[in-house]
Amino acid sequence: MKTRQVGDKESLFHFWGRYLQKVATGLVSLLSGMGVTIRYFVSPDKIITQQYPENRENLQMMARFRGHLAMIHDENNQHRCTGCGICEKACPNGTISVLTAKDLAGRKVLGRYIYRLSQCTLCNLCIESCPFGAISMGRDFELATYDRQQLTFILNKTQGGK
Amino acid sequence: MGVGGASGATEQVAEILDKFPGGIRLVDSIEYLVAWARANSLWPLVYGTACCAMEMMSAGSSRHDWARFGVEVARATPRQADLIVLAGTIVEKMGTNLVTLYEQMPAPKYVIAMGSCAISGGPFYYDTYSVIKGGDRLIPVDVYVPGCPPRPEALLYGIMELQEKIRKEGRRNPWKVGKVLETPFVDTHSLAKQEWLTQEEKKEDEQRLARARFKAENPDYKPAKPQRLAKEKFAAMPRIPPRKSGFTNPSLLAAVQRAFPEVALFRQPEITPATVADLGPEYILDLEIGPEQYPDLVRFLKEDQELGIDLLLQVTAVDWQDHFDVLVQLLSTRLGHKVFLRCPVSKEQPEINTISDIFRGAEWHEREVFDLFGIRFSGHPDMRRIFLLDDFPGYPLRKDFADPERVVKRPY
Amino acid sequence: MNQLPTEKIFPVHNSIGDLVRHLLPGSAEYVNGFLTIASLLLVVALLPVFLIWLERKVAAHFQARLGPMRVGYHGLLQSTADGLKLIFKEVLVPEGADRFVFFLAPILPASATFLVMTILPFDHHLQVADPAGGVLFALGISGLSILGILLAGWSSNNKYSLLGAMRSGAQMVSFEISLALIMLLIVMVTGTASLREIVLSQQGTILDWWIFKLPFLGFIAFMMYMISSTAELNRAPFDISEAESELTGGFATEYSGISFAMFFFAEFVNMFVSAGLAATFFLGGFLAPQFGIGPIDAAFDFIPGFVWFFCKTFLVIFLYMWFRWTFPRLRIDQLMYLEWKMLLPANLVLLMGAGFFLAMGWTL
Amino acid sequence: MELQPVDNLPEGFTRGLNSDETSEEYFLNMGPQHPSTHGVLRLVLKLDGENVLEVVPHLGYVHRGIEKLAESQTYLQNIHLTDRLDYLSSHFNNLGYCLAMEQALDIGVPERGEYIRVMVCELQRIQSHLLWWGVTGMDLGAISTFLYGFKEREMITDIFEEICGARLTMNFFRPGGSFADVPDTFIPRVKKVIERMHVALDEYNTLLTDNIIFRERTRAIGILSREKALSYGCSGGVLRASGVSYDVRRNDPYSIYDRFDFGIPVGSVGGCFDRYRMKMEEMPQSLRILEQAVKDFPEGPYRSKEQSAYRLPQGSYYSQVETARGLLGTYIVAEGGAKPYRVKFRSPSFSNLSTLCEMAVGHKIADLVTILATLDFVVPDIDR
Repeated sequence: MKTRQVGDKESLFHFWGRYLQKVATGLVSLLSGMGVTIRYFVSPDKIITQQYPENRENLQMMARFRGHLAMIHDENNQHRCTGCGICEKACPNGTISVLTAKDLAGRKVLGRYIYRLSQCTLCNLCIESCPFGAISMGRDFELATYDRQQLTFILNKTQGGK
Repeated sequence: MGVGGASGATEQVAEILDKFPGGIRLVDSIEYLVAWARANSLWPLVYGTACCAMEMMSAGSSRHDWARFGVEVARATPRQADLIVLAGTIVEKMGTNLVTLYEQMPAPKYVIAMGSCAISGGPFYYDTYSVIKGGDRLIPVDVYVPGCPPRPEALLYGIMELQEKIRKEGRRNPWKVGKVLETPFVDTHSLAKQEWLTQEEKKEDEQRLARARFKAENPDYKPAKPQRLAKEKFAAMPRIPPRKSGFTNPSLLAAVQRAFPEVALFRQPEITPATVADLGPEYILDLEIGPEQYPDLVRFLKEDQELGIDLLLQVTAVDWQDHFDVLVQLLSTRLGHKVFLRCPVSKEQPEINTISDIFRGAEWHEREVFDLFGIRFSGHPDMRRIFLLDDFPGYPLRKDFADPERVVKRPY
Repeated sequence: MNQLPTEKIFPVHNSIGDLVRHLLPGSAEYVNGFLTIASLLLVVALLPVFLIWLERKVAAHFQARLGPMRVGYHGLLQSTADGLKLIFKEVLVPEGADRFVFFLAPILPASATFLVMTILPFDHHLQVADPAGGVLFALGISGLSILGILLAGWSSNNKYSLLGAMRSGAQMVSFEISLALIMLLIVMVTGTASLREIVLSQQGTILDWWIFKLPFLGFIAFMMYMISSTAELNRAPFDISEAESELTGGFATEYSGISFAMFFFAEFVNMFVSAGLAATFFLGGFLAPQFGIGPIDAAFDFIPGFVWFFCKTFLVIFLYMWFRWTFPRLRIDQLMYLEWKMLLPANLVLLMGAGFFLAMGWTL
Repeated sequence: MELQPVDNLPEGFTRGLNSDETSEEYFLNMGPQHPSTHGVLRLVLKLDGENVLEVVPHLGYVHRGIEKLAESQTYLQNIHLTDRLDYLSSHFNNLGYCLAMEQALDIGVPERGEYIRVMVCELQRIQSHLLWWGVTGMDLGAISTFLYGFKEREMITDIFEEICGARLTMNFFRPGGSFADVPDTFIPRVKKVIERMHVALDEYNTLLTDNIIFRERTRAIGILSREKALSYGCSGGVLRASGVSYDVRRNDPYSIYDRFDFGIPVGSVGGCFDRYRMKMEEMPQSLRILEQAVKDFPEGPYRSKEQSAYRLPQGSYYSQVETARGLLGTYIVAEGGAKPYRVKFRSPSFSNLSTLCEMAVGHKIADLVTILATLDFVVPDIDR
């Protein structure tokens, strides 16, 4: 569309020609736009909504999804954490408190592993830094609560060592 | 039911109606209906400060579609919204606005704290001077959705939790404005450690007896050695320095020295094109100049056609404890080379003249340096703080900045 | 006993009419009047609830999602939940607002649309009133909703709502002109201003509908009617009065609870009314589409008239929704340019064309 | 027209109010919570009716002090902070920071690691452009474009969730590569995204780009001349729209971008439509890069030797990355300890937004919204 300099005399015929041409192209662009949306309207197979509460059974999180921190326990509730505290140092937000105790043999063992999900940013640095592979990312996401205190978990079920 | 403030009235209504034969059942059915209506038509306010807002938007998008829950008509005005999702970090300057927004919303209003920032300050828990550690220190929060950012499904689960809470409302527990958290902001991490240590001390003496007995029974007990995770070993790779375009450092230095003989190189005692050459192609020329010649050098770098430096990257500062360094970083879009320029400023009288008349973009950068370092730029058209409130005590990015009331030091 | 106009509406009314006439011989006139108004009020109450649900479902399917699903089957109870919640919301009046005008404003659009509903010809005899100047009545009353929006904007003491009201005032007044000219064209061609006669003038095959009758003027008139009525409704590409992204809430920024619900419902009833007028003028109101092929025509004739009226109206409503969920918004000066420099001259040319046909005496 | 200086002008305004019979000026606060300010940016406008006379942006409503926080965390812990800078291009921020660390510690990246970096970054660019396109359409009134944009964006978010477990704040790159290898479903998913994106881009162009209402709304609005763009330090789509062909991927190549051939769209007038066109033409170029990368995706290690503690030697290091919004510079001053002495992020949106006062004067409020949409800024990236 040639850009018109202000003031140059344009014959009425040119003006109407440009005017109708603009109306025509405008209408064609509007109709083709409507064509796109009607295609979505008439083809319900293009709907991509995953109905969350209804599809709860077969809703599978990805393998590496980072929902919250969890401590790996084998069948008789033993975990591999030795209370070394490397993950506590690696965490940028002070989310993890590794509280150690002495077991009968006088060895430093894990007493309580406090994990504050309210502060955790799920950055995965603790898991990468753990030399014993004791912690991993749990994959459930339904963790909403009514009060803040319920977001502080104690991850280890039993005290380490004997 | 009834407006939060007028809960007294609902009790009177309840007594009157209870005497009628069908009264209780009538009131209960109305309560159930209204609670059902409120639960199923939560209109969220268009409010989102940071990353969680993106997940809130994708919760509203086609794949997760919170319109299925009746949470669709996201209203921009607080008057027509009855749910505010705190999606993102709440900063002190935004706090007052958030409270006014909450007060502008009509009575039965609900708040979802989404993401670690809104629950407890999350990644900005330690060492930040401007973040409010948790939304419930400002407005009462109904549901906390943890995550950083939480998945859209997690937000939908939070909304369903909120709907459960609303359905239980009625005469017995009418909607009331919730409580705001008043407990002073304290470092929970070191608090938990002290608590545990005191608890350990108490158990220490009888623990020692048990340990002595155990050592007596099996003296040669060898604790099992924890086996370490076998981590994948990778070979160290030599780094291929990327190809640099534009003038090489020696030629740049020569060009600058011709016009400004007493220009110096930062932390390089003697400056000859030869020594600069062996600093390698990746080294970006880091000039140092006195405050009086500083604007002229910047003007020279910009006007000199042959050098072709035309883009101002940024103006920033570094606090070296005894003095400041104001840095200007320039770039040539035509040729691709970069030049850094720094000018020392004394701590007692932090004053330097502005270059916003040469590069218009420097205006905001200099306001930011003034805001965070306290270095004034004489001749600046609008010398005001850019990020913080005007009455903020002190300049945060200085090394000696301490504000115990706002900042919690990182314990480790 | 001559048939009371309202008694022709439904046979069932006749039995009610006989019962009433038997019990209170003198008062048949008023009871039947009350019955029609009550049934029309019922329609006006149910319509927005259904239309809001329809809009949200149609919008959802346009955007490849599902829309309300969990509140009743496929979200059918969603708009009742919205309405009930809005009723029980705390009503806030901003400080410094003019209380009386603040609460008067939502009433005007609702009552304006209800008044125009009374003259819509749903069926041969299903029409509350059929004034001779039906078209003029519709035009005049629709001016009332402009007043409502202006009052709302001015009285809520908020710069955003004032801006929204000024914009919508300019927009609706100027598009009123092109709406009037198109209606003038229809009145000129049909020779009568009563809606019922306009519909009856389109009897015969589908080609006798005004959209197809005039060689191609009818289709252009229909398109221009759609453009100007969309602007009249503050919808779709012309929703600059409550532009979500510029003026947050537009003229209704300060309204919460029941007063906002009235604006919200009036907007949807208004949409039904202007779609009904479009069906009456261009698509042959309650007349069944006749194609000239025996068995189909007979089958279509069997379906009662008001079903056809509702089908055509919902077709036009679907068009409105289609516009809304496809086009970006126009700016205020582009809107004025569209009306004064494009629609107005086109209307006048159209009128000249129709006049030319009439003057030449071609059979219309 | 003489101006009566009003004494209590809101801060930042220079010219006084002028209320005579021709014009009736007033101040309007487009507050921190507004649908079209993409987050919490507050604009105070001086209006005469609908025309904008002066715009004063107020920043800092999401200033979290990331640079102060970065000084008290170790280098590795800062990587996850960079995600929260410009959360729509978190891979770019991580990459910028890791490049600076690699320059300091002289860490190399294996072939496969470089390919993963390029592919993941280009996917992030498309993902960010899709959200930008949707929000631009919504700001201009076409609400369905927002939902269409997100439809394709979810496909890319799934890829990111599969490789690193997070949808938005990835924290995927480490100095020397990434913290985990991409699963073998990565390449098929990328292929699916490529062919779906070609179809989707045609739909988007018919829906918005060719739409005459959109063309009228963005034609000759917010013109930014070449000199002004350079003087304000703009970068990315805003700079290229004004005719300066500068793209870090080609003018100052990092990683292995010099192996791929892709075009850099350059505008002419520098108006809103040019900025829009820049981003719309960048997406097919990113798809071209992805196609070439998928063709010869190598096997082998995905990262180089992981050091136990990253202690950068004394000195200052600077790296540049072309994010979806422009040039992100990461400047680290190290004093040899485990924690950086000073970290400065040169954010593209900060300089791009500073041109708003120049461009918006004389337009209507609706045009201001269009300018804000095509400037494509992210507020936490401005406030840091």
